[in-house]
Amino acid sequence: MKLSAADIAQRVANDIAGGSYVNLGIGMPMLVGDYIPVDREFTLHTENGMLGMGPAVPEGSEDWDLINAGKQGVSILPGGAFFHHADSFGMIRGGHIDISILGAYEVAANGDIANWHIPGPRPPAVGGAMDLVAGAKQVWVVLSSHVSKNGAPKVVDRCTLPLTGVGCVKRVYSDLAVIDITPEGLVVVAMVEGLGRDELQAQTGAPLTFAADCGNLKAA
Amino acid sequence: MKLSAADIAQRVANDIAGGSYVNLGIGMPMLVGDYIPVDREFTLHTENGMLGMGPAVPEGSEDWDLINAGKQGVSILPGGAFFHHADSFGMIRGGHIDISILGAYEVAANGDIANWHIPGPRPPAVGGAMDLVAGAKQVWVVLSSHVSKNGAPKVVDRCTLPLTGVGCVKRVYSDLAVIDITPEGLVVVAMVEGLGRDELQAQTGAPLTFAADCGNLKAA
Amino acid sequence: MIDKRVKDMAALIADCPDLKDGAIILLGGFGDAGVAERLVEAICPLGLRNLTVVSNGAGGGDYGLGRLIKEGCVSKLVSTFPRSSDSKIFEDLYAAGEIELETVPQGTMAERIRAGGAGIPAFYTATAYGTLLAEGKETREFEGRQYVMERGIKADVALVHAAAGDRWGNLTYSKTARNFNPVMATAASTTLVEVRQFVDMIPPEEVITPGIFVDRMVEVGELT
Amino acid sequence: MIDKRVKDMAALIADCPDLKDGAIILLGGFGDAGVAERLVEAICPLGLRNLTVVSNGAGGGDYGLGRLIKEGCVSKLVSTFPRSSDSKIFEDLYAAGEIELETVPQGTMAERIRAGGAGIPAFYTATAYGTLLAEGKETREFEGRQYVMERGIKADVALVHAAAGDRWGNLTYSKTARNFNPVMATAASTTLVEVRQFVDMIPPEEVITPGIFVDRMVEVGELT
Repeated sequence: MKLSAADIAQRVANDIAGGSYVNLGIGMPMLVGDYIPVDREFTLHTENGMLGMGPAVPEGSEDWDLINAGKQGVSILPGGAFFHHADSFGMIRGGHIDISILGAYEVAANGDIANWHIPGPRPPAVGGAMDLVAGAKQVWVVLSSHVSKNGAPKVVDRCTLPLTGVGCVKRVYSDLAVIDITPEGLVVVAMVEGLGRDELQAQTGAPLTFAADCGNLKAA
Repeated sequence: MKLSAADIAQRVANDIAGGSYVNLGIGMPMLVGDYIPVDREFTLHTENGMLGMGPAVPEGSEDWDLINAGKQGVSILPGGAFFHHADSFGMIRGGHIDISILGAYEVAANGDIANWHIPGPRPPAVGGAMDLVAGAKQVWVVLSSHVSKNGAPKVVDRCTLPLTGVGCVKRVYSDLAVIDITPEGLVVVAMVEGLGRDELQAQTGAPLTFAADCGNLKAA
Repeated sequence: MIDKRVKDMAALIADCPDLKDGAIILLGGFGDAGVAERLVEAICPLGLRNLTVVSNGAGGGDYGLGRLIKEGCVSKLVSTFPRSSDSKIFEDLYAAGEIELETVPQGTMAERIRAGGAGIPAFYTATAYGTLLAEGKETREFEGRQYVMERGIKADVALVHAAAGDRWGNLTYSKTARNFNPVMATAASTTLVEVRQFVDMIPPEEVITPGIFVDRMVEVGELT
Repeated sequence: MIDKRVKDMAALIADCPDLKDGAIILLGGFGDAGVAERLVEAICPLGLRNLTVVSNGAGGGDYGLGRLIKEGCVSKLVSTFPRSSDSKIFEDLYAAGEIELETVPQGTMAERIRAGGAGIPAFYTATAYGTLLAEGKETREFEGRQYVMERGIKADVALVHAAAGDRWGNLTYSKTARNFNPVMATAASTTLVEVRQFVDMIPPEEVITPGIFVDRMVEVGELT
């Protein structure tokens, strides 16, 4: 039993307090925007210069002046605002974004994250990832799968890939669990129903402890 | 024979190239704005957040949202713009203001200027003077009188009062002369008709040389 | 629903732990333009102590900042031009050594606040190099020119005056009443705003201060 | 009379000594939004060499920046994300070691340009501390946190894309096509602008880039 990407996105969206300012990274984090609970209003920030980002628009009806950081055509909601790049990253660096939600190759028990670069022949490209992890009040990581394709843990003791930031991740959402990164190490706050604690530990590269009120995650 | 404040302001205004961006300090420099030649358009900047500053408005018809750095009610000309203080001083510090025109207590042959503070019991108040002298492309000083009330030169070898900036003044306009401050020292480029070179030197605290084409200044 | 509008001053300053003794307060405005004086008046009765106020001027008369100083709430003023025809209250306390003053060049003050809001702990500027106001500060040469290191300013509370605000907290300003306000709005834990008029929605291209920087705001009407 | 409008691209780039071999060029835009591609196309035939281009991306296809790179004009790219589905020209040159790349975090790049335009030679940021992109850079602790010193970027030429411009050079932008453009406009000796539409006058409260930052501009019409 594992969570789908949609399940994870829904859980993440549910954990965001109303009124929050949230930046969604390119890829799976974007999906969170589709699951905003109807009883809550929170504001999506896109680092290319907009607050109040609305849903992606259907193919063919894009306004290419109105895109998100992933260069998709999107919309703007009432109450939104446009601003330039220095102001946009002033918001990020200055700690005004409540939550930055990103994907990652690796997240470590000390809060380090590696999500920008796998050494190789292609030119290194970082975008806004390093600014977001260093600047947002909270950094949450979403992992579509708890382990890599070859079974290696993505939640590790120490990252082996080039870092995006040090000691900055507060929480990890995967298809198996929700894990807080605390000064005392990894604390599981929820895990999928039916999974054994030892099974989760076996797929995780650093020691886990379990919150007293550790909850169940159910696939939809 | 000495120039009036109006004469000085007119001469200064005449020396400003069309298209320039100019900041006028509080007090006598403001007068320059009244003598913009009709064949030229240049843009006045006021550091409290406006380009395209127009004339002061008559007493009683001020809009107190629309003031200059001296807190007088002014107007805005077509083509003007409003912006906040950090952007305004970014323009200054970043070298985008062509000419900053200020008054001074003392100007030295090395380009130092003292215009902000006379030690005493009142609290020191600097405003934007230090930013303007450090940031503008050119700093011009206007002196309503070449010497102080007790006859002491205001153009000196070294300033004795607390400095506003070091090595930044390019040109001095007084009621007696126009003097360039060059790496080789003070060069008189114009002086009032009928004044002897030795008389001007006697009222100046540092050695003068005279430009080959040193011109005449006539009181209106 | 996001709604940063509150009905009155009492609601604006209620439950605001950043309004505390020893707080650093940013107060917008330049001359009489864009000063959140009605907010300052609302704060005076709290009787706070040891406030540091960052403001272009020292206030005038015994209204607004003048009153806050007079009532002994302020132990330090960070200011570019702390005197005016009407700043006797501050000047007397200063002369008596009863209030601390940090005089800062105007552009350096604006940039220090902007830096505080943008997560920049320090930067270099040529302003004030070689002057009294750079004494004791680190200097450094870049490309043959000397610069002074200045620190960002982060505050507990910003008091902002705006022309219009919508429920999301987006703001616009009026003419040169903009001045320090948008910069200060970015640099405080809590940003409180007096707006002349609540509006339904500020068009997104015209927003000067995005709502992300605003905590609460109260409508004060057009000034007379 | 101040009038920064010129009639065509030839007039825009004529008599521009900053367009020279070895120049540092700022190119606005993010993705396909707000890229002054028509200006880049006009510059390609000049056959400049050893340009350093500062741009969020590396261009796509063989139009605009892609073409400038393909024609051998660019020796160094300063970029946050120098690859896309369509950036083969740059990537091949990079793999062959024929073009230098400085990868910069996006916010650090924006702030470095803003600093260059605002007379700030250097500042500190927590971004990239402890990563590859901070290697060799000075670090420093402020209040218990580690920061990296970054330098301002000043350029010879900025190439800006705007929505509307008036004769004084005031500009507005369209939605997220604003991006780097207003920041870059401040940081070059010469700022050249392609605007979609000349207008009589932009209202002073709505100006995003004041004309002080603009040297010349050409009308390119609405994009299709």
